Amino acid sequence: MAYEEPIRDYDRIVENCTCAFCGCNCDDLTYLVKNEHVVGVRHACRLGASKIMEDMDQRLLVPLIRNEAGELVETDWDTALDKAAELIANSVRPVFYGWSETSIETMKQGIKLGEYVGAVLDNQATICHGPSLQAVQNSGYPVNTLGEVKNRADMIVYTGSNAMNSHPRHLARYAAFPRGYFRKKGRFDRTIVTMDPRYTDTAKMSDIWVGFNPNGDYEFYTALRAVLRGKKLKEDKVSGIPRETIEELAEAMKTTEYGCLFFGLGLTHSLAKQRNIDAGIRLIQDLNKYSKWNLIPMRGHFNVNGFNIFMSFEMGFPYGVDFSRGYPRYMNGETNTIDLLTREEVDVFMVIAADPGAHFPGGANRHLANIPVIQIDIHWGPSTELADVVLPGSFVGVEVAGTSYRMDGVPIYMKKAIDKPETCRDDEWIVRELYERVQKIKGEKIASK
Amino acid sequence: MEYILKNGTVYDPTNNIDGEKKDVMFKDGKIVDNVSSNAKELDVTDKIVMAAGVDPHSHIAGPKLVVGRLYRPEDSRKGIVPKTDVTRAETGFSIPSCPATGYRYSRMGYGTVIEAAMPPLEAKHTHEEIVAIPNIDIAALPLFGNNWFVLEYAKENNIDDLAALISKWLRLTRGYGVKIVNPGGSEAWGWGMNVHGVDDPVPYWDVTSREVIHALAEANEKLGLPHSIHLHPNDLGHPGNYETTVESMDIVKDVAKNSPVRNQTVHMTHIQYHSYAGTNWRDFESGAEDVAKFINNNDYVTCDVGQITLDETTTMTADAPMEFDLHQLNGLKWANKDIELETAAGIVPFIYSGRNSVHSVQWAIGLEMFMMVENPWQIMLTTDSPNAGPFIRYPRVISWLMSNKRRLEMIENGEVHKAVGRKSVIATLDREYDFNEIATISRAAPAKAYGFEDKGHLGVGARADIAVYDINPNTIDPSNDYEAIERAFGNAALTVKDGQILVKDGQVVSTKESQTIWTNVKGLEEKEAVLMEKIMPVFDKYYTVKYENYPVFDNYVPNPIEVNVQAGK
Amino acid sequence: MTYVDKPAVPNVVKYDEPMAIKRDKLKVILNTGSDIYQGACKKRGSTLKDEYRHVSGTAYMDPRDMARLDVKNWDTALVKTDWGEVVVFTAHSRDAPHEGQIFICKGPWANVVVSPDTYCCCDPTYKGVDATIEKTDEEPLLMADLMAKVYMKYDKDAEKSINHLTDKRINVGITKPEE
Amino acid sequence: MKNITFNQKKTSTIALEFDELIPDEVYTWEKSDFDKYMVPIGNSRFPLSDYFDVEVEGSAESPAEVIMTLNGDLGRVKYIGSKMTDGHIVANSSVDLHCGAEMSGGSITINGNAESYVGREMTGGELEITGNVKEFCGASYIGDWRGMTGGIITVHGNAGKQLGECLTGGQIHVKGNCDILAGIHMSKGFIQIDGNVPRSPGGQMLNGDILINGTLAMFLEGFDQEEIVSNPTVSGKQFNGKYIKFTGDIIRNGKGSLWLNAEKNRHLL
Repeated sequence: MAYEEPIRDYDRIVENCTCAFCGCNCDDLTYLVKNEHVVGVRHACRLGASKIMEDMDQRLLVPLIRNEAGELVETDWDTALDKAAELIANSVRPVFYGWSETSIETMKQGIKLGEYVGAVLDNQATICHGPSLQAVQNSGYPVNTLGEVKNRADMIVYTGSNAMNSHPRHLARYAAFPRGYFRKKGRFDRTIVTMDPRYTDTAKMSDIWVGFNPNGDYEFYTALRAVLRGKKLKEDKVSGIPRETIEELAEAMKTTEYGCLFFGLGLTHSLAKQRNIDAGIRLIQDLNKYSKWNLIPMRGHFNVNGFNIFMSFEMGFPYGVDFSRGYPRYMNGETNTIDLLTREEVDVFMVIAADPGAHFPGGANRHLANIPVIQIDIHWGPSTELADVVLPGSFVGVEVAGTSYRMDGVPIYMKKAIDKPETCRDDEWIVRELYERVQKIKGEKIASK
Repeated sequence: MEYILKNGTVYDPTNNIDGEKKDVMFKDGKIVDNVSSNAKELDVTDKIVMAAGVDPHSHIAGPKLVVGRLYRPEDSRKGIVPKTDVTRAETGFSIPSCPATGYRYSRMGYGTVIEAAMPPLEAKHTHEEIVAIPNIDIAALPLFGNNWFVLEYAKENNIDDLAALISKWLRLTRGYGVKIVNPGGSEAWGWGMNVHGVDDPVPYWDVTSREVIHALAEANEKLGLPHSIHLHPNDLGHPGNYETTVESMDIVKDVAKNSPVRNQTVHMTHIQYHSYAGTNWRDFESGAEDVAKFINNNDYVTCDVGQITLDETTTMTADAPMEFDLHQLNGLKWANKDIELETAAGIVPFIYSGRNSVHSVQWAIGLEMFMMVENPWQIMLTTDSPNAGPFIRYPRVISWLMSNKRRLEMIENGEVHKAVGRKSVIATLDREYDFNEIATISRAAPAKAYGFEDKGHLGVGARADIAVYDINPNTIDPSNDYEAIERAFGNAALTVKDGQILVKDGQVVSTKESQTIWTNVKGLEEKEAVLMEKIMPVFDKYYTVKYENYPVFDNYVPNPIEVNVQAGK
Repeated sequence: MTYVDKPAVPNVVKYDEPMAIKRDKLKVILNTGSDIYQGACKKRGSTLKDEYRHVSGTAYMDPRDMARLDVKNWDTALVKTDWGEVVVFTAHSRDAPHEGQIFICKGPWANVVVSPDTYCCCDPTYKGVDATIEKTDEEPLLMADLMAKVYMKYDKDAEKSINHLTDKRINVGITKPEE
Repeated sequence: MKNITFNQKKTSTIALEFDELIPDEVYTWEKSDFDKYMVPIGNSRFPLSDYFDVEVEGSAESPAEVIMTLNGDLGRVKYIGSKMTDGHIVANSSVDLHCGAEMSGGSITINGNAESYVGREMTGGELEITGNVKEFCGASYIGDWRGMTGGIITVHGNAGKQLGECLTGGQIHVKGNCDILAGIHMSKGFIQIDGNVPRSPGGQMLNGDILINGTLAMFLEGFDQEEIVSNPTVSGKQFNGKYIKFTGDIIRNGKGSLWLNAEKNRHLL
């Protein structure tokens, strides 16, 4: 890797900014700003830095509408908003998907619009930690804030999560390396365990790697819990892990002073889905009889937890909330984006601060080719290739301020560091405009009846 | 806009009005003593008029509420009401969604609610929810009892720094008063432990609950905050804990009150959970008598009850080790939330059933407290919502308090377990509350305890927070018509908040934005600055957020009611 | 160091697997997920560029599997599942050994071949999908071309029935395959 | 008796919700009532008559006297017979989600396959599916630890994942094969599976019985082999042949029983 000169050419610095990438929400970033552009970022990881110093080549700057020929053409805000509002107002089964990369303030407008038109509001949890939330609903939610881990934990388990790649500063800032109040020697005071079928980058820097078979998570956790209860395992190997290893691991987890389990998409995406996490949660509950254990889901986007929290306090359900009958409904497999798309029920799809084109399976995206898609985002991405109306938003945490919730539920007010491009608008403003325009169209409809 | 409520029967204990036929007038959101002829007249003949209710202890907003809602969709599904032209959709029974919380309090004629536990680190979250709740004024009490800085200063008995810390943190979190939950116990839970009794030292910190309570009470009085310390003592829900409770109250007896707006120096919360005798769940029985005796003899104590309502509910408290014990007991899904340097919380669904002897005795203990504490100004109506039951059950509790007949009926019909007869004396207590006493325990006394001078009464200058209930006090016999009492108190004929009519005949007819009440202590700015210099190195090292991102900014409190206090005056 | 041409991968000169039998096609388990190159490129917004094709449209393989298939770093291969087929690069996995498993970072390429079946748990099956991989001469498409070819949203002449995805409809209630 | 026959006129891609069209509601309805009725589709309501031609014959004094017959493609008709307390429904097609959910009495016959959540939280009555069912048959509402508490579900075909999740009573009989995680978290009741099961039946079960007549490929460590019983009686039903009895799931101190056909499961002995 080539050596890079430190950046010295900047006008001003902005301190204590919050990273708008993953669920770590590191709030100690320093932006180096030149000509109202972030030209350098201090303290951030590679992911955070690259997102904040975005690729301006692909920045969406003006509203676009798809023309007859199938090409996106520039238009003005009024036309684009009216077009989008009309699509929403006339829809029967609209889905508003996304929200995890925007602020709580935008969601407040979104829920107004969703409740008003009877839409389904869903966020990225539906394709990442949705099963975790279902498991939480089945088994409980023993969590802590990351500072507890930093100050107390002497054993840290990553399961189904490659933190070194997807949450690079997680180990450095919160879990493995920092020196905590009761862990003055930092990494040397802690045991790091990684459970993953692959020998990932996180596994490589752990003390123990447990490489169970793909799709063998549920059996493995069951065996671990059985051993905790004093059972002698029948099989020599469970899910590819030798009996003795499981016994040793159970003993180590029992005798630790404070443990924390971090779990990721490896568990939610494999065969037994929410039951893997269900078993993990129960494992933590069992362990608390002997020692102190907690867990935290490794949330991917900086505000994916925020949407779940926001929907829960507004409507009692965390995601996949269906307002179609005038009251909220939450039913897995019925009111979730992927199911609605694969069942081809959706008739208007609005995506805000998300990228289904990049993240939804083809079987779900295929329906997006049949229906109008409204996109509110900052970059031209795979979803733009499927979008009919494109509304350029702005970058929360850099160009606009807003509230977000960290993976452990700590709220952070992300401040504004630079001005947004002149032609862009705040997400909050766009959704409020849509709400007002939809109200007007619907009001006219009622009046004409 | 001017209004006149004509011919109601007014109960206003603060102003010694006990069931007088009287007009109540208000203008521009305040009670006035006369209005012009343009005033809009509302006829409330043969109806009860009270100040809007003040709930002294309820859990309605904050991180643990949201965990409850998030992980109990089966509870959210229970209270579903579709949206109307005025209201948004409601969900939830024991842990209603934010809009539902506001509407439901309004329907009961309540105007002010205290959110009883706010972890400072997540105070922004609590305030976001407060903004999402319509119709009621809300004050939130930040948690101090297990804060590392507090533990340290309490150990050193450093009251000056402690006072400056409280002053600073109330401003940082936009909090109202000092809440203490299981002092030392939640910190011990950081290692999976607990403390028992007031003299059990906290692991590592080597400070006792006694020292923490005393130091915080002293600091609280040094500042002269409008509310006293709000204490959830150690050993909640343990058989035999009444001794700890009495000791806890005794700790502050030498602390001199330093506030003209309230009478107490300690508020004991959900006292029902702390009035247990016996040594285990088998020989568990009521210890209400000793606790009530202490309260009757010491006017520096007030309490609220936390009455069991025998429902399926969700228990949630910052007393996290207790919640884990509860989970071990009932095996239902356990949620926990430890907050760095500050506190912890636990959540477990719980089914209180009249068929269970323990739950029934708990039910009796709460009622015993209501009966045995003689001065209604010292005891307040709560269910520690949602712990002992959701707040929508207040009308039912009122009906129990007003009807000895109903209580005996429940015991005789087997609606509660027969153990109630053996393990409590509730069947022998025939006291029945009158409407004036109900008005005291549900509005006047809580308002006084919190130092709300413009709430909880109908005197001139007070906020026009008014509840009208469709009961004719001259003809009704609450002892027999307990169902009518429950119905009326659950469906206010009118609820007025700051002069705006929110509820008519039990229906929400309009909504308004909630307001956040917080205490701004002035006069300690320099001491705070010195203290912060001491705190900052620790803060930077052990918190995971930057201090710059820690406070609750003004945009989270769009409608503040700022109570200014001059420190030490 | 924000922009990269390609992710850094181990460069194994010789795949020493004496027992390996050359095969045209391997049966593998497909996992998808994210890695740091993909994350950085995607969130920076550089999705139209060649970089994205390399960081996201690459099957990371165990070197022994590469030996069997006779592919080297940045050769191309065709991955097929019940849900579709897509051309990707091959590269030596940093997480090897994981014989019999391939890893494709999430993105438009992986989407074509993962299973949208949620089993009523809202989450598609992104991991543990049965797949085959074979060597090919075709180049992986750039993102925009891939989206156009796969979904054909604005291709008026396209008949949807010859969608690049297989015609297998899922979640329609009547398609539970007989065991 | 009142025969109400729904003949489909056209299908909808967005599902129709039939939660209001249950015998309890419609036993007094005449044809005109059905023609007036607006059926919920997405966020709106549309005339039922656009989608179904309804014929009404006879009259009924109570829901019990109603027979509703549904003909056509019901693949996008949700909540058929949901919350019904009495009466009969016959669906001559495959049905969509939540068929018979929360029903407490009466009977539903589905001549076809059923989507997920069939018989969710049912407390009584009978449900018969001639085809296959998908996930969460006889399950609980998400988050609730109390699932189906009564009634009988019979599936002639195969069943999907998480059959009888959190079962707290009643019986489920699957005549075909069953996917993973059958009877997870169950605390009472009886699941009988005549076909094969790949893995993990009875995970975290507390009580109740699961009987598998086919082959179980792999089971969980939380189960202990108790004994081999000849001709056992399980949940009041007599079975012929030898069965291996396991108890579990130990990880929750469960006392449930898992009965496996000894002939077909020698590999687990």
